[in-house]
Amino acid sequence: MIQYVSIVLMLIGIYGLLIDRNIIKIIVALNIFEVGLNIFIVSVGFVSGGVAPILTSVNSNSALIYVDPLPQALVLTSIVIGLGTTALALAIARKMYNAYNSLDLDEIGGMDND
Amino acid sequence: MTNPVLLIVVPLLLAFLSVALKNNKKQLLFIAAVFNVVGVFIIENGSYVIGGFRAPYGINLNLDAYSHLAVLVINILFLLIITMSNEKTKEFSTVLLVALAGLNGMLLTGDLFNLFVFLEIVSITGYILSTESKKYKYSFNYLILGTIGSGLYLFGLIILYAIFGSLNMADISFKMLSYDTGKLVVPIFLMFIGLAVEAKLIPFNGWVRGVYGNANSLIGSLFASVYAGTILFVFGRVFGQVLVLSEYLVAVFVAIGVITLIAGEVAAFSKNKIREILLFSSIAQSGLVALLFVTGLIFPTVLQLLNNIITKAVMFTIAGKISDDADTDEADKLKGIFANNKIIGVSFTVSALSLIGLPLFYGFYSKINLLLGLFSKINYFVAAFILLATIIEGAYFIRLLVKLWTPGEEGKESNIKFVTDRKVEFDFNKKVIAFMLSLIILLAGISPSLVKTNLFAMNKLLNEENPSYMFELKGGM
Amino acid sequence: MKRIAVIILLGVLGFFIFSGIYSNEAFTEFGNVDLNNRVSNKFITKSVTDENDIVEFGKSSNLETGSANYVTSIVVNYRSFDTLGEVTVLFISSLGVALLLGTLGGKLTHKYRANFILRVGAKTIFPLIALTGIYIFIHGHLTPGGGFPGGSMIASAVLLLYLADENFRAKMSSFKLAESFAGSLYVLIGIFGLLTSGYFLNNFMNTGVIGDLFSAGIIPIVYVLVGLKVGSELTGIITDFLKVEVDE
Amino acid sequence: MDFNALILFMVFSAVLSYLVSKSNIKLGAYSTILFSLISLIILFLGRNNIGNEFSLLYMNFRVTAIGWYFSLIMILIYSMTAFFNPYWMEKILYPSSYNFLYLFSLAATVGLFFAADLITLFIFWEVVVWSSTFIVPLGKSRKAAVVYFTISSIGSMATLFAIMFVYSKSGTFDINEAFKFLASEPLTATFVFFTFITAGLTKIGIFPFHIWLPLAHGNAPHTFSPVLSGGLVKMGAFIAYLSVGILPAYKAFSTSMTIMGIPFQIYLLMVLGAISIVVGTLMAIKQDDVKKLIAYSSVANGGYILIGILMMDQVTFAGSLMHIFNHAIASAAAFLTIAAIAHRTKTTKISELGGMIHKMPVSYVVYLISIISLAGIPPMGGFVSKWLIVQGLASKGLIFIAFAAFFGSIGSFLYVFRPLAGLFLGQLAPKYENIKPSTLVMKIPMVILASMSVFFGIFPKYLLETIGEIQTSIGIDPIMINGDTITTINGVLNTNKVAAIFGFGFVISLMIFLVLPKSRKVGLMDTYTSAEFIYTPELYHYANSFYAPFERLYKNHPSVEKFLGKFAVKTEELGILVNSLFFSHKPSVTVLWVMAIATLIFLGGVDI
Repeated sequence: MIQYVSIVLMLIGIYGLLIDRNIIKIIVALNIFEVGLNIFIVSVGFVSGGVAPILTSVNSNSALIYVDPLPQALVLTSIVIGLGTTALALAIARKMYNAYNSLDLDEIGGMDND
Repeated sequence: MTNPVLLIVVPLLLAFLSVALKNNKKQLLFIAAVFNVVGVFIIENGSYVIGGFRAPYGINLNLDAYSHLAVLVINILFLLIITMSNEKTKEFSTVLLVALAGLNGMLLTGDLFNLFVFLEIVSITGYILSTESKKYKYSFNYLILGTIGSGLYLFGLIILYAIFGSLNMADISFKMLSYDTGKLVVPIFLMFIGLAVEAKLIPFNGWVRGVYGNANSLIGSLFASVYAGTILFVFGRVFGQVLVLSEYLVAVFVAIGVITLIAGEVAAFSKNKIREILLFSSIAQSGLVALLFVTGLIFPTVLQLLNNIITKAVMFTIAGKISDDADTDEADKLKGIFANNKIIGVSFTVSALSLIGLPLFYGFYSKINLLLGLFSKINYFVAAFILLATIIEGAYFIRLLVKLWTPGEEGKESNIKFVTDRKVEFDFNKKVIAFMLSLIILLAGISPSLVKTNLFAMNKLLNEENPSYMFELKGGM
Repeated sequence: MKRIAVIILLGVLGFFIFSGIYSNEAFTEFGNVDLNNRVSNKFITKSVTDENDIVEFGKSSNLETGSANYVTSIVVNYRSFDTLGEVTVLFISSLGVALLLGTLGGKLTHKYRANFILRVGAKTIFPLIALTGIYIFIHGHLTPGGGFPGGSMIASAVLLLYLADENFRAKMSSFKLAESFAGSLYVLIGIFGLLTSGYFLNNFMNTGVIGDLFSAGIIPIVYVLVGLKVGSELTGIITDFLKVEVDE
Repeated sequence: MDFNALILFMVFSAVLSYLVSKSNIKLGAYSTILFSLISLIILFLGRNNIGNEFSLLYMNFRVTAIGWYFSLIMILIYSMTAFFNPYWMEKILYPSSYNFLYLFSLAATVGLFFAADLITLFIFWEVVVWSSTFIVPLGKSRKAAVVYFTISSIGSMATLFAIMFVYSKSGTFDINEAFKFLASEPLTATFVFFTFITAGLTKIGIFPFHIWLPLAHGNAPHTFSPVLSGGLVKMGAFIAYLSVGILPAYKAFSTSMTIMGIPFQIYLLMVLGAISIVVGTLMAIKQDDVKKLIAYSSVANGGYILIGILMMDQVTFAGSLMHIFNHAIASAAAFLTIAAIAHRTKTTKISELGGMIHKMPVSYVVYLISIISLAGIPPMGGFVSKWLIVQGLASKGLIFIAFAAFFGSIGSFLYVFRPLAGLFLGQLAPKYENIKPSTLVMKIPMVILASMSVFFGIFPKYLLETIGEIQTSIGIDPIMINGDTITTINGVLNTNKVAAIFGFGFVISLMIFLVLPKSRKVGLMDTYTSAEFIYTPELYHYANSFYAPFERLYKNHPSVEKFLGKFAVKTEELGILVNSLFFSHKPSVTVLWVMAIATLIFLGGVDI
């Protein structure tokens, strides 16, 4: 179920990208997309009945059923990359606001009038 | 030194150091570039694992003939471009160092997820470099599209992981051979979108015009040459060698390539600004290279790719410099600009003619090779489209060259008095390197066997008919 | 109208993605994953280089990776190159933010004087948060977490101090040095591994018994560096955002 | 001297000439004369090389009789035109590059004619195209260069496709071997025939590819127009020869439908040739600019040449080969006289000139001879070759084609007369009262070329014997010539007698001219209407709107130029459309495309 939801989340993010003209909203939509993607990644590694992939004094044996740790490692990378791009996007958004005095892409204007 | 990982980590180390050593950033960049150029001649082919864990489990770097050639060319071009536009590198030295590391990483890595990481590194450096023009709306567009693209790439990759349980290129490639690839349309196409956004394939490339069209001499040539070259080499790796494509997807990708080729050339034909002409020509060339890779032609495609990136390095540097100095890059306002800059003009001309694929220039050699390849695969229609594109390409490049060389009104003889008032001063570095590159293009065109035996000693491997990409899964130095 | 058209398009697309993914019987359904079909199988038994049948907490020792946390073993050992790339992504984006916003004036958006409670509270909480952060990245191989969460915590602690203490703001440039230092050391550790054992980022230290604090070879060292680096980079990003435009 | 040395010499002479020009422009220009003359002599004396094969780099060459013949014409035209180069050095923007490209394109043409494999052929073909493309914009039109290059590359790309196609089927690039398999595959042969010959059609300027000729020939630097018209156009004839002579066209098409005994594929091209004759003639009549006029006459003559070559028989083919030579020297000479006039007057428009006979009598005579030869009027060489072509056509009963040929001959009287009357005869405009005659160096090539036209008109056997040898070498019956009597199936031509008759007529008219009282010369300004002084006497010069009534007959003719112009505009609009469809500053546009395309692809590729 959560896997379906994650794909739907991604589509919602894309919907936001298609509809919104406000730069900040576009960045938010992008983040929704990324969250959906990250949930999908994690969900791919889920094993029903599996335990968290850490050896502890309780789950002390590798013969137990663990969930796939690899997607979790990947999602960590993916999150950090998402953070980096979001930070950069926000910085560019601020510069855009300074330069064009607007956050609306329609108001900022098209290709040929710069 | 034989481990190619140093090509990635040494620039990275210097990048980290450059934050502390603020005053010597430029020198560090230069050192890294020179180090890498020397390095590519020392490294030895093979599969290198990171951290000592064998290949499908750990990450490995794969240095075979293909990636060796790629890093060779990309590193040399990188060095040449930063030397040509030496005066502009200071502000972005650290970014460029990271970019150098990322580009090498993309070319060398043997792991699809690691490729995603390096793709992101390179894209982010691209976003930052694109802000140089202060046209932030285009940078923003680039960033959003790039992020969505790589997000979709990751989406597709994870689906592949769920199916094959591996992220390693060779492993996936091996497993795909015994798999009905017709069922993989969704993941592979999602991955394709991710690379297509960066590889400038129509209609995934809305960012290109704004970013390339406003780039200065350094950034324009880096984008059009080094970045584009890398992404296309990677495209060839992933879609030409690693992933086994179903016939349906091959047809789709070829169609997208053909559309990109023709639409790019037609759009370039309708343009007057030099950089816009060049950028649309770049788009068209990307489409050409992508479709050739997908049809399984490796060797001729690499030749054509080299033709594109070497010539674009020269032309974008010149166009960017003209635009920086003359405040415009509209060909109509720059009539006869080469009359006062003959060496630069000759370099630009040679590059343009090579790109069209005229004989005596290197481009002819690559064009003949790719046509031979296509005809041997009975791909007559694609060949016909390529020739059609060549006609359009020839028309607008000759139109541009004629404008830039011979000023004059229609009906009056071309005369020095019609030359534009705008002045462009080319510095020594640009003149020497641009001229040197055009000499190489000329030499390679007059005697391709020279190139073939020296640079392409590896052509045997490239030439082999190996639709899937396999190598020995081994570790160690 | 446009919205409806977009919704319909995305609905169709979603339908195809769903059917494309789930009609493929090789795509294992949610929860039915068999790790034996995946490379992760070897990560669980830690037998990529040496064959192990079973790994036991507190007993097995001198394994190829000594981390009790499998995710950490992947992040710092098996796929350590990704982590280096990840750090680089953060590095480059903080650099990009600095390039974009760093030229702005160095003042806070809102001029205010931090009130008493903030100042005292910050000074009290700062060591606690910082300590927790440090704890998290030092124990990254044993417990959930690691360099990235730990680093973020340190960044939040520093941010608190930044908001509370005006004198502290002047000293922010030292974070750049920390960032540079940590990053360079990370790479140098990798190169050291290359020189000593032939593999970049090789775990050149002995691993102990799984579950001990000093059991994971280079993992804690790397995580400390990653934590420092992430902390200083996030701090840098936030401080850059707090700057205001100066009219020129 | 071996011909590989010749080609190397020609390439290096181009570089050398560039270097010389860098130090001294004039010297560089003279060096082009010297080098091209040396090449001419080497080639002429090296006839014993025919049959030799040699290689340079990756290119292979084979000296054939017909290649030698074409090369000789080419170098002759280049070397004669080179005499004009010194006078244009100051006027041309890049003199050293001009000299380099001039000799370099010459070297490339020779390489083309000696090519032994198709790749070599194509390489030199393209080299000629791009090297000449860069000379054209130095003249009056930038657009001309673009049109020239574009039309040429339409042809060369089609030919490249054919070359690659043939290679993929036969596995060889060797000209003699590659096409052999086509003899038994008529359908493939039809395809290859049409694609391969396209380059030739574009170069000769066959309808509908003729539009570049008036643009490029008419606007190129005056010293390059003769080369374009007299020389480079003939490369197209060479390709046409390859497509019927080497490509076994008649053998391959032996089973296909025939029209008047000619396979329809070949007949179709002949019709195009016939249309070129008609269009070229009609358009030439309209032209006010002499250079454009001669360019259109080249279109018409190209039609004759193409038709003759396509016949590949005893008479017509010989006539065509001879016409290649005659047209080359005559049109080169005509362009040279125009260059000589333009050198002094700075214009080539008939309506702006007049009475040049008083100032430049030598140019007048040369022009007269050449244009008569172009029009195919006895006793010049052009008459003999056109006679042969028409004879050949008539003997095969190709009525429509022969009619076009006749039409061309009659129409040519009209366009020949226009510049003759308007430019050389009539009143001299006052502003040209003080111009000097052309220089001695300029007169040399003009006189040589004109006397060749006369000589080969009276003694065609020296030419036809060579042509006969070529015919033998490629396996068709040689033209029958005995003394100066040419024998064809339904006619005999003794050129000496023709020349004698015309000489007799000339003497009589000269006597009448001398005996009759002299007409009084009226100055151009010596005119008035109703006591009102005329300020623009040029408009009253009879050369103004010379054929106005005649032109009205086909004023609103459809034109390929307009069509292609529209095509270019459409392409541009398509480009703008591409631009606005795909390229925006808004991410949503591209994201929408991505999603739409993805949906489309999944629709076709996902099993539901």
